[in-house]
Amino acid sequence: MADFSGSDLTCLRGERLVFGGLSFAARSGDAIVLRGRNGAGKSSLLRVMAGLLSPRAGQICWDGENILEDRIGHQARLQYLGHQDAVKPVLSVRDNLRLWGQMRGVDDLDGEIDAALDALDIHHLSRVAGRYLSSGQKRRTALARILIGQSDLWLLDEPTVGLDRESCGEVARLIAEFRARGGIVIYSTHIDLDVDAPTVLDLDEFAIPMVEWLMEHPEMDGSAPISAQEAAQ
Amino acid sequence: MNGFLAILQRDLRLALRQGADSVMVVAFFIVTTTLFPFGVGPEANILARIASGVIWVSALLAAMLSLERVFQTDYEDGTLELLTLSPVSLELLVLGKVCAHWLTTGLPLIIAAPLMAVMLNMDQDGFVTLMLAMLLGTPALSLIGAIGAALILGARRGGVLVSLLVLPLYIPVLIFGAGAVEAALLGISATAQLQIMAAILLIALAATPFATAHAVRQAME
Amino acid sequence: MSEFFSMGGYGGYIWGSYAITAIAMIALLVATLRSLRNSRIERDQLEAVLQSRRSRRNKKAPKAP
Amino acid sequence: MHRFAKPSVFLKLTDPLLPWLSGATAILIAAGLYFALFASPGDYQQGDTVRIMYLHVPAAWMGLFCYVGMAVCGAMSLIWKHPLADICARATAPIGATFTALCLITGSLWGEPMWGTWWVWDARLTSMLILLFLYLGYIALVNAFDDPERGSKAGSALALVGAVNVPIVKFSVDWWNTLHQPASIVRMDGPTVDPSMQLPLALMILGFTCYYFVMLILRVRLELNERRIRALQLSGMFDERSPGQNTDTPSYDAGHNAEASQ
Repeated sequence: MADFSGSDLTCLRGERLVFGGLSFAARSGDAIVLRGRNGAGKSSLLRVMAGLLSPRAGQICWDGENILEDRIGHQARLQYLGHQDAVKPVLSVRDNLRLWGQMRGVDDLDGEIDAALDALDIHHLSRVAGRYLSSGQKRRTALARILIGQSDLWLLDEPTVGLDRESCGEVARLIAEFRARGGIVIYSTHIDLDVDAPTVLDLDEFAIPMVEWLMEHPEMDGSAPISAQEAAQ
Repeated sequence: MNGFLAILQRDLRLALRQGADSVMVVAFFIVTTTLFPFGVGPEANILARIASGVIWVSALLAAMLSLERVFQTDYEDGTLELLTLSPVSLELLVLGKVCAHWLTTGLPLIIAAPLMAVMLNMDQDGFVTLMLAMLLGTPALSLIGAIGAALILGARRGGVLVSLLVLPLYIPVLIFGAGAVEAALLGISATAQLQIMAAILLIALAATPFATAHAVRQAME
Repeated sequence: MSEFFSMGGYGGYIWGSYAITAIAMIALLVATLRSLRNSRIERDQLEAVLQSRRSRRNKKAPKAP
Repeated sequence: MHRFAKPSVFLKLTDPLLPWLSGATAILIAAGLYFALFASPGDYQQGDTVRIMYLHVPAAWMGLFCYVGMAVCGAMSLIWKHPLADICARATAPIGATFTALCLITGSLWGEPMWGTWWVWDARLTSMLILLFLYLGYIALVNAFDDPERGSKAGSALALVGAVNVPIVKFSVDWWNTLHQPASIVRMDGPTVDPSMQLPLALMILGFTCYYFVMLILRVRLELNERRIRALQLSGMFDERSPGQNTDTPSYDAGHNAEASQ
């Protein structure tokens, strides 16, 4: 039973405030959906969870251990889907996926790629070069990537962008299967994805009222210690 | 090691499919070198005198030309982000990319260099040393240049900027590379220069992947 | 006196280098001070807006506890 | 809630220091100038041109000192991630670049009457020239990003890399120079320093160093002000819609969470 949690997270991007005092917790089989307005920090939070971005305050733990302690270990267990599809135009879909399988040291690489392509219904495209794919097909290729290799945590940033209604259902099905296997899914989405009983994390609740924050911190030289509570009020 | 080979293989495959890159670098090298006789006159003695320097400077510029793209395309399409998140140490991946860069630019330059040396009337005594020095020098250029290429990710006018950052750092390689060839032409042993170049290469090999990986992580934030 | 300024015939070079150094150092100082002043003025204006904004909000606050 | 007047640590530390430093700069440079121009003898070989040394050497010192300072700031930014370290490095660069350029110019003005040439590819001058290139690269890099913080961070990394490289560059330039230097050209070593020259030299070096710290404090303040201005502009406080009205419409350009509910 894995346990993924974050406490008192504060995220500042340059001179912009994103969120403060945010906590979350998830266990195997859980799904969290991130809600909030544009710029509320959904992408930033997912990047913080992935370890790409370090939070200004607070920490994120997997089974009680800070993810920044063992980056490689955390990266081995997580699959991240960002805004971009990372599909190389000159490589075929299969070759595109192959790199990520090799990175994870997958044994039966071709078998897994076949399975992933089947699951997203793009097996017929496996030899097509990336540049001929439509944006929806590229997105599916990116989704196929997260199926390759072992993982316990999916961080999906707008997984359904560019997908039609049917494919969205497929994404929901993949998420359900992954959860049934004990995976944790954290995702942000614009549309309603048919996911069973996700925990809703509304980032607007953790937004830092910037006017107040500026009154509190007249000098932004980093000397003012920012506790999460103070920042979030 | 898996990740290193995987990224190396992929970058080489990309370079092969996109093709033009290596050819362009070599073409740039040849054209730049050809410009010098037009600048200083076709007199054989003068050309022979400056040949080693000209070849090195042109090689330096040619290697730099392709630097910007080492990380830029991967940065733009999100691949770099995923590489940072893959369960392989980023330093190793960076090294893999640098190796690919060297194989697609440094190596063709080494092969093209004797050709240009002939055209510039360089004495044959210098050929072996020239190729040896380039064999030691061009990987160092790729390694050092990668730091610059990583630092400019997300910057405006990255291409011009990378040359401004990287050229001062290239000076030691240039000095010893050209110095080795000159020593060989004078009939003196070039061992000292080649040893120093080997030392520079080793230092670069040991230190630059960390700096480059740090810069890449910074760009991801 | 003119002997002092001619500096043994090298006055041009010597006074030239002193002048260039002085100009550069003073120019750097003046440029910094000027932009510091400008930034301070701009900042004060913005801080005033912030203050007024804040006091307005405080007045509103009792209405919506 | 009334902590608005809370001065930051930086201001608290530098406020009382600034007048003293400014005074010290003025006095030291004035005294240095007096000794350099009036109260010291000319060199027996170089005559009065040696007076250029009182600018040339301190400027060279400042060029190196500032670069080391930048590298130290870069290291601190790497280790402690304190934003002030980045700001200090950023504020130091133009000062260091100015002094390095001054060192080259005064060296040139010294070389012309002494050795009959504006520029010699002497090891020291060449090293300083490369140092100037490193400064220019840093300044260009720091200003090339839309997000100033990202620029400062990249700059700190570059300053560190450059600092590792400076000794290697210095060594290779020395080596190159001894190999290529024809014996007839005198090296621009400057004379061995006579005791009567030590005093003005020391005064000028100290004066320039104090000048640097004054400039550093002013430029860091400038940088802090500008950050604050950017933050205030970003806060969306000029958005006159009252809170509550716009919570359901995403605002794209105003500070995203300026009006977020508490």
